Amino acid sequence: MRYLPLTPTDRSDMLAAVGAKSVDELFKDVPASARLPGKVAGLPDHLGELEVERAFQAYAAKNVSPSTAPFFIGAGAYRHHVPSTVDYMIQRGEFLTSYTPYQPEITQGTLQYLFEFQTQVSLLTGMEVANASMYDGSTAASEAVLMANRITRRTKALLSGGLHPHYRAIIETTAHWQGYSAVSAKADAEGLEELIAKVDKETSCVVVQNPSFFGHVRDFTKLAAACHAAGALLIVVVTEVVSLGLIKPPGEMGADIVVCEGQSIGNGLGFGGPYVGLFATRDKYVRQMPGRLVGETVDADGKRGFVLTLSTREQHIRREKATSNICTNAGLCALAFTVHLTLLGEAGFRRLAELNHAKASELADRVAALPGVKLLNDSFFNEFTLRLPKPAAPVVEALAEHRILAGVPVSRLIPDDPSVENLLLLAATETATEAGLAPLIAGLKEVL
Amino acid sequence: MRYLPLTPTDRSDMLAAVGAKSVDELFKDVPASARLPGKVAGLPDHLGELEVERAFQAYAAKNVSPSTAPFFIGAGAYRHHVPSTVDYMIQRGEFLTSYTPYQPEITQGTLQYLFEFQTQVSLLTGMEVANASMYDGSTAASEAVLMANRITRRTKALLSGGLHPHYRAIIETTAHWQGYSAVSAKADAEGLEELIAKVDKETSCVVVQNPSFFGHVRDFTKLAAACHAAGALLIVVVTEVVSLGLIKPPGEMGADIVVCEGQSIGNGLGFGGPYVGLFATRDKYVRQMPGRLVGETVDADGKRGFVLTLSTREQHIRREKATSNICTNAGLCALAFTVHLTLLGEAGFRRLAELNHAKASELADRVAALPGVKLLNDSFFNEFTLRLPKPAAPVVEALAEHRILAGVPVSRLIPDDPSVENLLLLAATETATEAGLAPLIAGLKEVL
Amino acid sequence: IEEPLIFEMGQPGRCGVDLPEPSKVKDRLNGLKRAGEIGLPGLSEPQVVQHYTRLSQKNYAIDMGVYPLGSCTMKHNPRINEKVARLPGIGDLHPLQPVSTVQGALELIDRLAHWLKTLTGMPAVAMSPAAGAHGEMCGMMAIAAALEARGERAKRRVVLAPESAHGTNPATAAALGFTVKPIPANDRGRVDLTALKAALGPDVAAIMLTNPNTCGLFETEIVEISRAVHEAGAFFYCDGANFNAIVGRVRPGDLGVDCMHINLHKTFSTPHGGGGPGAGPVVLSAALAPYAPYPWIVKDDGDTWRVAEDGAAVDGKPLGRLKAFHGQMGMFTRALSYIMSHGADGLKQAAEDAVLSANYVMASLQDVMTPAFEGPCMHEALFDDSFLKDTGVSTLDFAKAMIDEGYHPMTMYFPLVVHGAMLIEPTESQAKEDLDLFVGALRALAERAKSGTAAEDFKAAPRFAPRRRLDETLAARKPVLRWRPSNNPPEGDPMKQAAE
Amino acid sequence: IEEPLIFEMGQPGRCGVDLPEPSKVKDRLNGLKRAGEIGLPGLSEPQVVQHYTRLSQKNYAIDMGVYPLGSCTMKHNPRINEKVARLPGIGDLHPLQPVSTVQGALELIDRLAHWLKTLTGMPAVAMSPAAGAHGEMCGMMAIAAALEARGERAKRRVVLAPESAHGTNPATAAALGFTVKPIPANDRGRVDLTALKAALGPDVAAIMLTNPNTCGLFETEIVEISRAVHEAGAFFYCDGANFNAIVGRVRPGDLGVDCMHINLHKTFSTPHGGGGPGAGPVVLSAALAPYAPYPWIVKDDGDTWRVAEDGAAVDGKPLGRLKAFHGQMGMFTRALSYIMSHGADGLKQAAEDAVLSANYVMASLQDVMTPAFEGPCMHEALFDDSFLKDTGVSTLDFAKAMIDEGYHPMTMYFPLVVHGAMLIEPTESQAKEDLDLFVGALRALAERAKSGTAAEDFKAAPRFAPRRRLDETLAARKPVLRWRPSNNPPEGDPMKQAAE
Repeated sequence: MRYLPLTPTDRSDMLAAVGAKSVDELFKDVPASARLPGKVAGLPDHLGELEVERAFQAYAAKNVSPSTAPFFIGAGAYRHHVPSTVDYMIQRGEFLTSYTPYQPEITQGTLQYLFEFQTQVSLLTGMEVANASMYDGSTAASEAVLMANRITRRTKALLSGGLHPHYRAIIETTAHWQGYSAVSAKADAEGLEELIAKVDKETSCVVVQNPSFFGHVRDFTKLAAACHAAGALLIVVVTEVVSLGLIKPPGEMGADIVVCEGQSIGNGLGFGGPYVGLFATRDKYVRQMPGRLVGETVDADGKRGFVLTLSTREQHIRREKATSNICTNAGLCALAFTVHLTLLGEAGFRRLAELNHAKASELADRVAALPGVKLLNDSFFNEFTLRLPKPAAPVVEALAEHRILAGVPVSRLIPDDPSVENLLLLAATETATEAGLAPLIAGLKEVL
Repeated sequence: MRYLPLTPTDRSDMLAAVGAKSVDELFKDVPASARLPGKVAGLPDHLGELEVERAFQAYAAKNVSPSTAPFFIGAGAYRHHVPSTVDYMIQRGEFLTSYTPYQPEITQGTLQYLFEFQTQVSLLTGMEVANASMYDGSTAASEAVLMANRITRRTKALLSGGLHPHYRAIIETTAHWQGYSAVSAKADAEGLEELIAKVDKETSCVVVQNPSFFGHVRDFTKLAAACHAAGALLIVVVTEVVSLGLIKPPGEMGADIVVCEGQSIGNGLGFGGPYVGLFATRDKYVRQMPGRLVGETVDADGKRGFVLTLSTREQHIRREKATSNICTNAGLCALAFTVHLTLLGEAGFRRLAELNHAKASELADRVAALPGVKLLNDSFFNEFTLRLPKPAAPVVEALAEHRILAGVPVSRLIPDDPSVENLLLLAATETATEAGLAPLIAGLKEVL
Repeated sequence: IEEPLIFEMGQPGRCGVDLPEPSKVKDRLNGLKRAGEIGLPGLSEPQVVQHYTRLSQKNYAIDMGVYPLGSCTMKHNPRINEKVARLPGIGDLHPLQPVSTVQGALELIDRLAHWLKTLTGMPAVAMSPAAGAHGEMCGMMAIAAALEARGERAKRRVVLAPESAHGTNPATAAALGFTVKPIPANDRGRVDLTALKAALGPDVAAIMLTNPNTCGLFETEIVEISRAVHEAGAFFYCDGANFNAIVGRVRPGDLGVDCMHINLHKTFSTPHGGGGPGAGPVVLSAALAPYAPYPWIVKDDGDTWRVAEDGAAVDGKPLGRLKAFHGQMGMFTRALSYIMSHGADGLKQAAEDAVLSANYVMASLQDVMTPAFEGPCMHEALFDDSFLKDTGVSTLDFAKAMIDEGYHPMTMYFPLVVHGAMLIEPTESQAKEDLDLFVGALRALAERAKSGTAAEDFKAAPRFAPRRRLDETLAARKPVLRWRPSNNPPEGDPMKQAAE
Repeated sequence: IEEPLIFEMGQPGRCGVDLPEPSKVKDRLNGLKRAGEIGLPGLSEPQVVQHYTRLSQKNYAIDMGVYPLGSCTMKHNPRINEKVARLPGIGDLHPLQPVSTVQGALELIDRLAHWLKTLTGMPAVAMSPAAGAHGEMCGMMAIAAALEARGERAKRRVVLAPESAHGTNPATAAALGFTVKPIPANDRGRVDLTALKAALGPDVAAIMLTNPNTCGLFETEIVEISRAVHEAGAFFYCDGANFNAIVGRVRPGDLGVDCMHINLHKTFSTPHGGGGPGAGPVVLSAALAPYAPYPWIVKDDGDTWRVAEDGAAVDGKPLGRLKAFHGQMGMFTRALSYIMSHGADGLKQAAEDAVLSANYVMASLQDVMTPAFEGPCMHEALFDDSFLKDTGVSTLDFAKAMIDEGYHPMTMYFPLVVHGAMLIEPTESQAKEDLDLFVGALRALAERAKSGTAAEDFKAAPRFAPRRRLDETLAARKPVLRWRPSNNPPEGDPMKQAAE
């Protein structure tokens, strides 16, 4: 066994030191009825690295890699080019195989990049303070509602029809089992929803998304004002963080909590995870914020250093009184995010956003020109919604047979609403090329 | 430009500090006739990483990757499975981006692994001492002849017909331009060559290969004795270093210099390079050995440490009196070699050799059973020679059209000898599978 | 040289990427174009590489040596796992690609699910939870769902948990509206069965128990406990944080567990990554299986897989959705690679080696330090601080002194039930020689502490680390949670000097 | 903790790989099965990872900061180059695959060749040399071949080389049987044109010249030199080690160069890797092109490439073969990636930034250190040790003191023609802020040295490195070039302590 350094001789020497005759003696506290006579039945024995690698290559071969096909899928996860430096850095053993920085003297590397990450997230979102990351955008959105409930001491969340259906489902699930209320508006494919009238004195928060699930870019300044007038908070979700390079940030619209899926920066698609949730808020709410926080301080010699701080919010100190049961963050994904964003910098991040918008604009113009296809968006960033002349799901399946990955049928995420049956979400990032666009257009022409 | 940290402001500040009006002033020593007015003409401007990556993916797509095809090619470069740890380690910046360890206090990492490498090479070859690596096996063989010439003060090298044709050509080329003599025996496809009678008082060295280019495993004990009796040296070349896990090492046969291509351990095929040359000899010849050497010593506190040593042999000290003009070694490839061999250890290295021999034996039995095909080898390690009923080159090309990589026609390396026209070299390593073997056999049946 | 923040390194005109000029388009941003600077610093690629390389060198890591952090399981992280997770066709798949184009990915998830179910002896597993705590939430929601189905949710409001439980246990239960009632431990470090039985009643929803427990001990009366819990109509939630001690040797299903989350980063070696990402699949008993959250990966006839993404599509009553998409695929890939590399034989051997190593450390130190409980322990050796009594050296001081010996400290002050606790988990990944060096260093420290003359030295530790002890009180009292241009860099800041 | 050797860590029964059981076969080894132990140590994978990680941490590297090693060109090594070199279909190709299955690889080599030819303004390039010195051998062989074709090889036995030349130059010439005649430098650090002309005669085969030269200066009279050399019937070999200073701005072909090797690791940033591998393609003038060694990558009509592997297959008189297969493909890939990333514009800018940085360093230090020659310099700033006169501090001491400031020393005692030379090459990869810190550190050291009271301190440096100064005399006097079981590990060896 390549991973196990103990030799048979070591084992017998160690057993002798312990004073046990066999390793079974060390398991004597296990009730006899639960002691397995040998290995767990029905499972194979160990494999060499060559065999393991082959097995995974076989899994991979049964999938269609986006790098081998025209690709226009978004809907909450986006394909971007990640510079090779990013992956190289996160694979350094000192980052990869280190634990949560509970011993700050020997984890300043992790602590400093998280402090830098928090600052970057604050700047992107236009907020005052951000935590050291959450599991992903979807779970972070749910945590944001819980936080709003704690702050407002109310229990009714209002969910926009432009919110990603998975995010909505998670908030609803949590609401159901944790005993609060989540009222969801109906799917807002046209981007015309108005929520102000629905905000009342029971409302703890309104949750909106920008750009919306359907791609619309909205101004929530008035909604924020209405929320604040009613004593409620505005939570803004961003599932495509690159949009913040071009679009007015939620902080400038008056958001109280901003939650983003950070995958687009630094993190590959990875079939849905692990991703990285960004979570930002106002200074005044920081003690109600879930997740880890890194703060600046000094060491015994007066040198600048960083530590985990305000952990009196957290479960390992507060236990049943914690702000959240969250323990893990998305450390390595946050590292990937911050390294990529550092490479981009101000100029690169803005340019990247412009490129995405330009590519999506071109895509929109070309698909909207197809007969029978209607573009639902007046505004969008890098993704938009089309109404097809027929149900979208079989269209996407038919194109998949030609190895064209042609977006997401809305019905896949909202299966119970016949009004969305013909809707197709299409995205284009900086990775889109004419070599991908042409087959898509041709394919759509053929199957529509 | 992502790689250039100087900003326009930096540049003007720095020019001011230097006292130059423009950067052109710094190039004023360039004769006016050679000053280009602008950029070099006819070349494109810089590309982003995404575009660069795409360009190389396009090159890759025009090749047939061995990972996607039945593969039985050897002839001096072998496809083995390299554990992922190896590539991970050599990519650590501290190894990858460090220079030759001329400042030993801050390069103990490199120096220690080279010292370990030297020891490993000595053990594998059964020799007393080894250097810190050469460019590759082929150039190392040429250096070995030069070394033998220096030691014996003779100038006639005798080259076996079992020596890899490229190695032979390099020695002959060097002989021609450096003014010594290299006498090559004719290609020894049957493995029956006897060189003892050709050794005389002018002979500086005899160069043999084991297993030979054609795969035969030979005992050179008597040849060594004959060489020594005549005052000549025996140089043994090994192009498949894995064979040393199963075959009596050259040191035990009486070799004076052993040269190996180390690619098989730790290093990928890489279309021919960079590889790593192993070079080992007897203690008494160490001061005539080319290349870098690492030695053990102590530091000012008496702690064990390592340094480059005996550099009075080298060009940067000895200049025109150096033992060789060699400057670079194959540092990173030597690291890959030593990490892989350390993972293997005694048990793993022997097992790997056994696996290779077993796979090749199975391949040999199956192809030898094909009608009209004759196996020329009584002995082999993981590669052998077949006589086909027709010229081998078109057979290999025909199988390539079916994406089967079916060995090397000997005529590709020995184009001027009609007697080898029907010969095919086939190799099988631990990476061979039934899924590759079956199409080979079927394909051979079809085209023969 | 001190490492500046990226914000102190940036200059306008620098960029670490080269992107093509976008084609000119009329923007369709609804008039909401971002105005003004974001404030991100501009760095070139070489600076970025150097910055993060130097930062990394301020970290301790498994790759550097013994990392005996009890309860965290810092075992070797094989690189093949990283490699396969990055294969094209695995690492680059979009979660919403047509299902026909991701059959291999779904098969992979199903294969891991099969291993997890078989190793635990449980009939079902919910794959989507993102981490251990998330898995706890999932499991407790499943219990709530089962109670709701029985019409007992309103009645059963109490969750029992040992005093020594991980903080997540009460936090999770409380978030779901349960009242947490602590169960005391007996003097052998196990749950007091009598106290437990007394606490069980018609108001109890579940017990949350870690086994092996946080003291590193196997709950000897676990079968009796689960029987009593079930007889009282409650469920048995097992915190799987310590599954690594018994994986391949004991199936939790055989102990009567109803659900258990599995921290893939602890038991199956997905990298800790400085605090994440994790993954926390939850195995479920037959009683809880119908309530597993969607998505469900379902194998149809003919070797095709589909994703059931809502309740209507599955044969059950899913409790809802806990995470976007299908869970932490990247961690599944790594864990499955680890599992296949070990196999049934290797997993068992690894658990045995981990337990043996912990017992060896305990045996080697018991004459100079004070084990909290009698052995054998499982994968962790727990000491209290009585050996430091009257020395002026605290558990914290002792831990910090280990840093100067070249080691990461053990877990300290956890579990809370042991005074000045030191929880040492050597794992199966360390050679005996390295354990001997480690033991030697701890023995020397313990003896030095007891000499009574070294308290000052201990208080001053660490001295050979990138930083000496940090002022955590200052950090909490005046939180500085981000860089701002107005932040005063501390004295001796290099960028300031450079500017002079 | 001291790092043991792998031979001190191994134990029988340990292995870092798992390989399947081979099927039983009768061996066909001609009775030559290896008997007895090889003596390789057995380590597990975690030990291997820890060992090499810890070793790596004893190295200084470009990724860590300023590495101002003159003549070695330690510029940033981009990671995209590593990535593309490992792509399936590039990194895993066998060199003897059927040519029809490696068209992309041949095209890649040809594309790099095109860049090298265009950037140097030369009509041909030999790609196969494995490193700079190997390229020198190739170039000088080509010159010998051309002379042989002219019937002048026996007559022209002299090679001229400046005193300041790299040691490889005379070593190469001597190996080919040439007599090396040194040419003195003038007081401006350039070749003395009068002396050169005097030395030129019918016995001269070639001049070997580095330009920019090893003093970091451009040879102002280079055109006159090449004219004089050619008029004398000799060839002009240019050592391309310093091509990085002028790439994109000056084409050596325009200077009359006949051949020049290009160190891909210097100019085009393939990683130095602790001393290799390198690659040393040689560009050739029309007069030398026919003699290029095979293999030749030849483009046929219709966009297909073939490999001409012997003289018969090409339209020339190849001098023979210098390396198995096709050269250092892995380095070609990396270099081409670097070149495409920079483009014609970026390469020029990089050379300008390198030259500007060197001049900036020289200007910033000239009042406290002593430049060897008047500027402007090219990519290197050369100082002599006269500023250390009577301080008791040598160039070596000064260099070692830099280590304690966190820097790799500059190149010392080279070129030999400058007393106590210190050759600083900042490259284009360092930010101005970092150069300022570096300059500040050197200024402080120079001032401390001149204070006259610090010689002891300098002699004791380095103190904060993994090792203090090493006894090189002992190493050479009693060479210990490998580990043997009988080696006495030095005092304080950890493995010994562990065994006790």
